[in-house]
Amino acid sequence: MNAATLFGICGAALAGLGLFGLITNSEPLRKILAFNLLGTGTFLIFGVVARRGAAAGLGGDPVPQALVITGIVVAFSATAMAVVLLLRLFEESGKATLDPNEADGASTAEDDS
Amino acid sequence: MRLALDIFTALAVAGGAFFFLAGTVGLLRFPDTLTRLHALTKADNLGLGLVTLGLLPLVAWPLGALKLISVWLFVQLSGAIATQLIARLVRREDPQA
Amino acid sequence: MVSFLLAAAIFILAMVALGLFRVFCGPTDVDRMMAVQLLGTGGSAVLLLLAVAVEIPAIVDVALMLALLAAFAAVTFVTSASGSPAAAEDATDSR
Amino acid sequence: MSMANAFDVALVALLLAIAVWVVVARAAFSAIVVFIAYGLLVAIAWVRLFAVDVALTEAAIGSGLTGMLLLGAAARLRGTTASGRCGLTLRIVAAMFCAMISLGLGAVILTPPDVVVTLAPAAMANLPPSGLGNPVAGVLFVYRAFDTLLEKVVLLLALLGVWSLTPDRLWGGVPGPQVDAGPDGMLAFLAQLLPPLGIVVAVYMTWTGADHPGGAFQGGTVLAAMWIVVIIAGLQNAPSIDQRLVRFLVVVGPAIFLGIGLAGFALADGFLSYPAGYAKPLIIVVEVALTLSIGVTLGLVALGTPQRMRRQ
Repeated sequence: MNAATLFGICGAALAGLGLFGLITNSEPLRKILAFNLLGTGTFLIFGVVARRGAAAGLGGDPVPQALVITGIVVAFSATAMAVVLLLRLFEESGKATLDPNEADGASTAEDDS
Repeated sequence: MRLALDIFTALAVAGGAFFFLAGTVGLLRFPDTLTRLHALTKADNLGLGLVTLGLLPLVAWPLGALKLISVWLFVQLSGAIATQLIARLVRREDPQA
Repeated sequence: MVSFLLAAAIFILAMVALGLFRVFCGPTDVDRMMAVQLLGTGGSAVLLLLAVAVEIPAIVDVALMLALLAAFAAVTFVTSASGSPAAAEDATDSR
Repeated sequence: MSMANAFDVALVALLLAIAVWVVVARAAFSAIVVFIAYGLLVAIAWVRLFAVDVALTEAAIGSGLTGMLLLGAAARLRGTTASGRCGLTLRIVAAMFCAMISLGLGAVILTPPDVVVTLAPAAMANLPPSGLGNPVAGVLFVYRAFDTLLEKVVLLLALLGVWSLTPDRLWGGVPGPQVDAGPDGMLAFLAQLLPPLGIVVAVYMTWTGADHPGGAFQGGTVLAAMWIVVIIAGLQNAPSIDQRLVRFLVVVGPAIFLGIGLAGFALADGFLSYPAGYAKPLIIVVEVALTLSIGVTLGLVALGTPQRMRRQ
């Protein structure tokens, strides 16, 4: 098994783990964290695409690599947005929960997915 | 000459790896946070220094070597101060520590 | 030489991994924060060894970044854990 | 099994173990601390995939800034959130669903396409006219410059989004923590020592990005990190968000990029193309302006909404 395949499988497992955390953790901050895990897993899979496209004397295809860089920045923007929404929710309601029984905070952290 | 330098690299890198081992043993065996912090930062910084020293003959002179050394100095600097900050936090949370 | 350097990198990575598990089990968040310090030094060593082994000098820059951001993470940790920067300085006099 | 392979196996095992830790850790705060360590390890994984540019970005943004953002949020939310989990049935169903997703992705990875699709030759063919030596920078500023421009707009939108959540009474106020530390002490010492070095690293990253891995993102992120260190150490207040200088700095990079892109209609082949012979200087101008803008924007995004009004 070569390095690219290995990291690809790692990325697939990370994406699954992140998704699991996103679904099962009820705490919004943990959801954001899991969303970032999901993101790195996906990026790693994309990195494998880049590595397999190695040609023209390069270690990897630069186009997917550039897209992953863009993706990391966008994931950061989404994370920042979600965190600020969560903090505002906390300031307004005194609670940081997405449970509609506890507070009416419809779908705050889901905005990032 | 080549052989001598290779032996130097091997010895220095092996020495560096040994200090990483020492740091980890300290981390695993020491009883409380402050002593673990002590083991971690001192041994590992020395390990990194030896690894850097060992790699010097293998990189481009002089800029590559300069960058290698600056990485080590950087870790020294930031590591020393960051560890101080962390240790003070421990002291503040638990004055008995 | 290349396999020797890679073997050293694996060894250091294993040491970092062992340390990480001790640190993550640690009773307080401070213990966990040591993991970042551990990766700052250990990760830099691994990256330097890799840079020479696979002959991509630019990897040294990643080590530089790691060293810089380990300190950054420690600073944000200390200030957010203690509430305010002034509080972080309180312990200075107690020696 | 070769040494390189053994290294990869060890790294992947470590990554997966830490990721499990992040998901199952009991307290949010420790999960975030572990996540920062995880991000640094992912950077090493990117190095193994021969994507040094991505490794730099991941180390800087993915681990550094994201970690700082989440740590700050966790500290403010501490004790307010019960770390509840959903019921066992839902967890089992979710685990099966996620395992299926992982298996599906893994199957795709394990069955490589018969024809390897790659844009590397096309990207390399575009490289010489630009005068750049780093193929990733070439893709970002020449081949797919439109994506890069839009990504800057996304960053600006994120900043607008963050600011738009400011309560009315604090509009135009100062973001970031209240500064009440003295000019001496360990933290202030670090905040005086680190930024000069960090700025040198940032300039180096931006400059070297033309020919080697690095570039405006990485440089800008280091700038943002150094700025934040100075602010949280209490050496300097964050600027209030209604200052003209702040708004100018945030916009200047994308504006210059867009301006040069539009000038391409008149002077070159079209939108975002550079006149022959002037590509490299123009790209450097864009990169420098973008580094500044990215630094300020990332810093402001990470600092969040205004917390208080400026002292009169």
